[in-house]
Amino acid sequence: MPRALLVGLALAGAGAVPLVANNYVLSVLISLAMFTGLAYAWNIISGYTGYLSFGQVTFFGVGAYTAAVLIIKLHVAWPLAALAGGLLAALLSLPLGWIMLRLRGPYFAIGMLGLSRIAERIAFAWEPVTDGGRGLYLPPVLDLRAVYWAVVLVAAALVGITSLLDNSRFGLRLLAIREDEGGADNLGINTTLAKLQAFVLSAFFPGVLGGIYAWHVSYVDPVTAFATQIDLTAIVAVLLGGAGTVWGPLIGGVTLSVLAEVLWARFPFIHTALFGALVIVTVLFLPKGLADAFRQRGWLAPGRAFLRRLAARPAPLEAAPE
Amino acid sequence: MLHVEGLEKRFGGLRAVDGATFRLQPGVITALIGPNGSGKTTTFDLITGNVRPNAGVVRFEGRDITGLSPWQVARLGLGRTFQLPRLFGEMTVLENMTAAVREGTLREVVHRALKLLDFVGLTAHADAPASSLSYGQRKLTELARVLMLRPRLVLLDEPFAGVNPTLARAIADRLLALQRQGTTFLVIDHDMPLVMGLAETVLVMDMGSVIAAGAPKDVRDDPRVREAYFGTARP
Amino acid sequence: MRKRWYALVAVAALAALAAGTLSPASGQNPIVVGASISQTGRLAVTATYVLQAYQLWVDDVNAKGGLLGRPVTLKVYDDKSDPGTGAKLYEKLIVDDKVDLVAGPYSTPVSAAASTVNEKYKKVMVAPMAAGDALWKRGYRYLIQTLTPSSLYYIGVVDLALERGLKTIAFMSEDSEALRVATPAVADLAQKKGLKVVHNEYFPRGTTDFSAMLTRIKALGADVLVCGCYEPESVLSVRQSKELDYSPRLLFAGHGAAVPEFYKALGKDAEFVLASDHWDSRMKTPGNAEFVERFKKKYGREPNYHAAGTYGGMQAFEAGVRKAGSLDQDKIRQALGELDLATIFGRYKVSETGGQIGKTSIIVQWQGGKKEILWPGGTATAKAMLPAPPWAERR
Amino acid sequence: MLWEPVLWGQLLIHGVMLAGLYGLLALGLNLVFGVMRVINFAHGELVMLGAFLTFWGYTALGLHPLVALPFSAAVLFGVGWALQRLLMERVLGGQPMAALLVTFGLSLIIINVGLLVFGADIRSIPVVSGSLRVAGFVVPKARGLAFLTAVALTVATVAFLRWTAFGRAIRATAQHPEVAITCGVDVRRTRLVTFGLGAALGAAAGSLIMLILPMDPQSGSLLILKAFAVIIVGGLGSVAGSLLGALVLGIAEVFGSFFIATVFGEVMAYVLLLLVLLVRPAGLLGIAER
Repeated sequence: MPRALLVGLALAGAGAVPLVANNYVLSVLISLAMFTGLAYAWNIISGYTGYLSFGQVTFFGVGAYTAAVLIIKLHVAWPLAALAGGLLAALLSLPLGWIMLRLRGPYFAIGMLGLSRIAERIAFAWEPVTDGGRGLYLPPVLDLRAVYWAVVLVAAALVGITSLLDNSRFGLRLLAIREDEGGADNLGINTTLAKLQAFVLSAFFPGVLGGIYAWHVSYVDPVTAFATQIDLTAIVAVLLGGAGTVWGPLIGGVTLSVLAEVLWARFPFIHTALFGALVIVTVLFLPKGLADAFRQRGWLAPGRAFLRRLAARPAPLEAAPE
Repeated sequence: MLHVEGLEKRFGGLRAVDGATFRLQPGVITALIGPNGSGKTTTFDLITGNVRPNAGVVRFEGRDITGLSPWQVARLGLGRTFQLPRLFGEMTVLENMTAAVREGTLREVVHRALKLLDFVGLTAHADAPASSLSYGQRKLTELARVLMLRPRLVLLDEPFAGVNPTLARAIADRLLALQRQGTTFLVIDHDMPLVMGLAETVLVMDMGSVIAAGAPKDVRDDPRVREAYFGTARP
Repeated sequence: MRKRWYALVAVAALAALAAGTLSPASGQNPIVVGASISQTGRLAVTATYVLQAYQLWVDDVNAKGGLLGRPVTLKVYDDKSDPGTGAKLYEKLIVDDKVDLVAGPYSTPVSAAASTVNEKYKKVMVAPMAAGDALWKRGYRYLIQTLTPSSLYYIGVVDLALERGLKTIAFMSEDSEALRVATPAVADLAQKKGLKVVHNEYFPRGTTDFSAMLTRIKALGADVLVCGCYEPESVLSVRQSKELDYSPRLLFAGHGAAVPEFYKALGKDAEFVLASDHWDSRMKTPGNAEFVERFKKKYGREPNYHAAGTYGGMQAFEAGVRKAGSLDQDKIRQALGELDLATIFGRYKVSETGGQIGKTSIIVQWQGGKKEILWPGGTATAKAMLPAPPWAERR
Repeated sequence: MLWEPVLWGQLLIHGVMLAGLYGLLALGLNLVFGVMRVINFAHGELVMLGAFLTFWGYTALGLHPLVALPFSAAVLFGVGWALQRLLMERVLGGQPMAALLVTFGLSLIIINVGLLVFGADIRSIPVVSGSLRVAGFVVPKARGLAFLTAVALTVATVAFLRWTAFGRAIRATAQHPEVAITCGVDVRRTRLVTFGLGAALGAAAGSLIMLILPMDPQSGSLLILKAFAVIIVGGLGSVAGSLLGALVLGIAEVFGSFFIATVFGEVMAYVLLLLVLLVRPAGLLGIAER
């Protein structure tokens, strides 16, 4: 009960922000929520399933372009257009995932990076639809509140889905694949299917967020829609916070933006290097992320509690198995 | 139960498995023995779909399962363990047990997992990460985990290797208990006395094919087996 | 300890309150001009010219006694060459910093994103470096263009080619907003006047190897090569043409060929190459020579068109504010719409939408290490040296 | 007009000349992978560093790039050695992804350092220009020079691996690390030298590339993908495969740019990379291993 109350309060609080905040604060929060959402989406395929992707931005870009084209050419309402962006990204992720997920480890990571670069080039070359390097212009956004609510809704949905995932047999299957794909296969887990499901989830949400992004900045071009920087931020947020955990992406995302505001804003010229250093330091000294460190200090409850809760109920034990 | 015929696998020029043929009877523990490199583990891999054969047929309960994926084979009721236990290290023992189970409500699954953990004496470790277990405990966990799938046939790759004698005895007792309930086992191992005491039938592999099959005593006295093991046929 | 901490906060809060309420009353409160400039990222190098021109303009205005009797100051943030960041910063400039006037960023994409924010708050933005006609087809009102409209970038080339009886023309252009407008405009005009377009291809920004494309254009035997490109590609297109022994009779290498770095990079190979330019220090526009002098003195380098265009844009902005006589944005917008002005950059005159219609490009050629103006005819400083000799016949 | 044999021959020459550079570019990456089973994501940045050192030698000290090249290769050898000693040794043998991520972080740092030290401008070393006519074909002098030097360095490296004791130690470590240890190979030292050598070869490749194509501090990421494509097309760990992969990539890029569009010439590397990964993951000449 208090748990539901807490969630309700958090949502109400987040939803009420636009009533007091000005547009600058809102636009900062929009990008925070956007990157947190992207981090959560990345966490499903890379954190839980262990398939490190350097190219999920492909789906962000697809979503951005889909939404932009729908809004400009068919005058679709933007929330619907963003949703359609997510759906197309998810649809596209089926064949792409089926192919790419045959690759493992670094091959998958690099294959995805290559895929995102190809996607960028297609956006350049497919001029009748994308207007090439000229980019697409959308009508201006006069009210940031709706954008804010949309992004926060998506981010909250991702937290919710991750929480469900963390406490589900599906989540366990993904973790099993991460830990030992061959072993999981031999236990009857259809790894191809499970990976593909995770991949589609990790494509749908970036697609939606890409659509909202297009509307928010009211301009889409190949370089910004498929920027590696977008993936980079999500990756660093997840690694820092803790991959394969419910709260890791949020902790990482918030930490990262706090760092960005208080520290890096003063050193804009070494921004990228600080990012790189953060990756190395995290891998070397904090391989399980901040979430794990928080857990060890008792600030955060351990994840995947559902089995433990069930196991804790007294049950009559019989001597022999069924 | 299981019917293997003319199974063949080449790696480059090497014939790892070369026309292996055998049958398993239901409800029986069969041992698969043979010198190192005779193709025992590869035979397991061919049966469970981890490796595709170049020729030959595998039938499980009358059904042709040649070329199926490992997960399809597993879902038909044919489970296996590995020489080096392959647990999901970052997951707890209980999570390892439940991850692959599809039937039943979660509560039933957890209940069954706890019973099986009790059966192998690991109840106290249910919430421990698998990576924290000792080698023997991992072997037991892997055995319990494959039993969660309610397999009718289990292929065990060296379940006693690297396990202390007391624990080995305990594992053997569990296997016998399960056999009494109708589970069929095919066991690779080198611990001769233990295997001979456990198995009703013994298959001997050498150079990729099955060279002898029968009751333990008969097989032990077979000159071909002696030659395979010791290089010469002793009188 | 704890109490003292509270006291400190209270004092600070009071001070802030006092500063907030008192300072507007004091007449010397400056007019703040806000802008974001790409100080880092891929656009940073060129963007420094824009920033320096802004600073020079502020100095000059203050030396003249300020604007509307108040001194002018500049508030600048770094948009990291990223449109999203740019939009955020304009939001901050207008909402948080409450700047009085808004000046544009460098580059079209950032201007596009920023203009959306300004439109929302009805803040006039003079965007000196925004090109691309699409920006003024969105029904916006508060965005003012001062740069040459991209459809008029290269059209002079067609006349120059026809004068020498050349027959075929090939295009290779960077895939960008401005050049996607500029290139078809020339291609259409060329076709209409009887030049045959044999190749027309766009390449993404960052492309460095044009050898396959140039081999193709060479095989197609184009007399005229128009490279719609900026600094690195302008040099590369010429260098690689030479490497492949492709000698177009007229080689035009875009705006990028008009900068001094172009000649420095290519040396003698730059001879005979044509370029388009928004501006030239020898142009006889009012105050141009003085501007060049002051810029050189302050920054120790020659101003380029980015600097001159920015400065000229701010001259127009300044004239608009003076004409309006207040900081009321709608009055300023109206004044800017009515002005027809000669700035150091050239003529300033905008259409209904705020898009530039007064400014044209000039076409120059490198002759003996110097740029000579060829087109339009009235401002020419030398005769065109065309057709260019083949590479093999040059020393 | 576009289907004449002379033209095709011309394009083939362009492709082969690019291939020579790509082969050298990939050699260092492949060597490191062979010995350490780590894909060095920062290889492209090491290439860029080497190129800019040569550029610096050319502009600040007036050295001919071919004279500056050995120095920048030597410096990069030291850089590679140090990175292996200070960073890579900590992650080798652990989680395979940890090594990839560490090199990824490293690449970001080097890019940033490059931007700070060298600026964001695109630079090139145009010491040679113009072209030669060989049997009716045009051979750009700079490309020819870069190609010949790259081939010479590649041949020298292959000879080093084949015929010197240390080269044999490297190959032994690549093939069977355990066996190499029992045969008295100092595996740790071999790895240090290999990482250094990989970086030095990258520096040489970068310097030569800068003779014909300009670079900026962010060019490394494009180069690494080309190098990946080369070694994956040819087969990881196979030197002969690398050369074949380079040939395939060079020719595919030139023909793709010519007949389709330059936009796609540039992505040919990724297209080939994906195709080969999917159809024949071991590469054209590689040993099956994933």
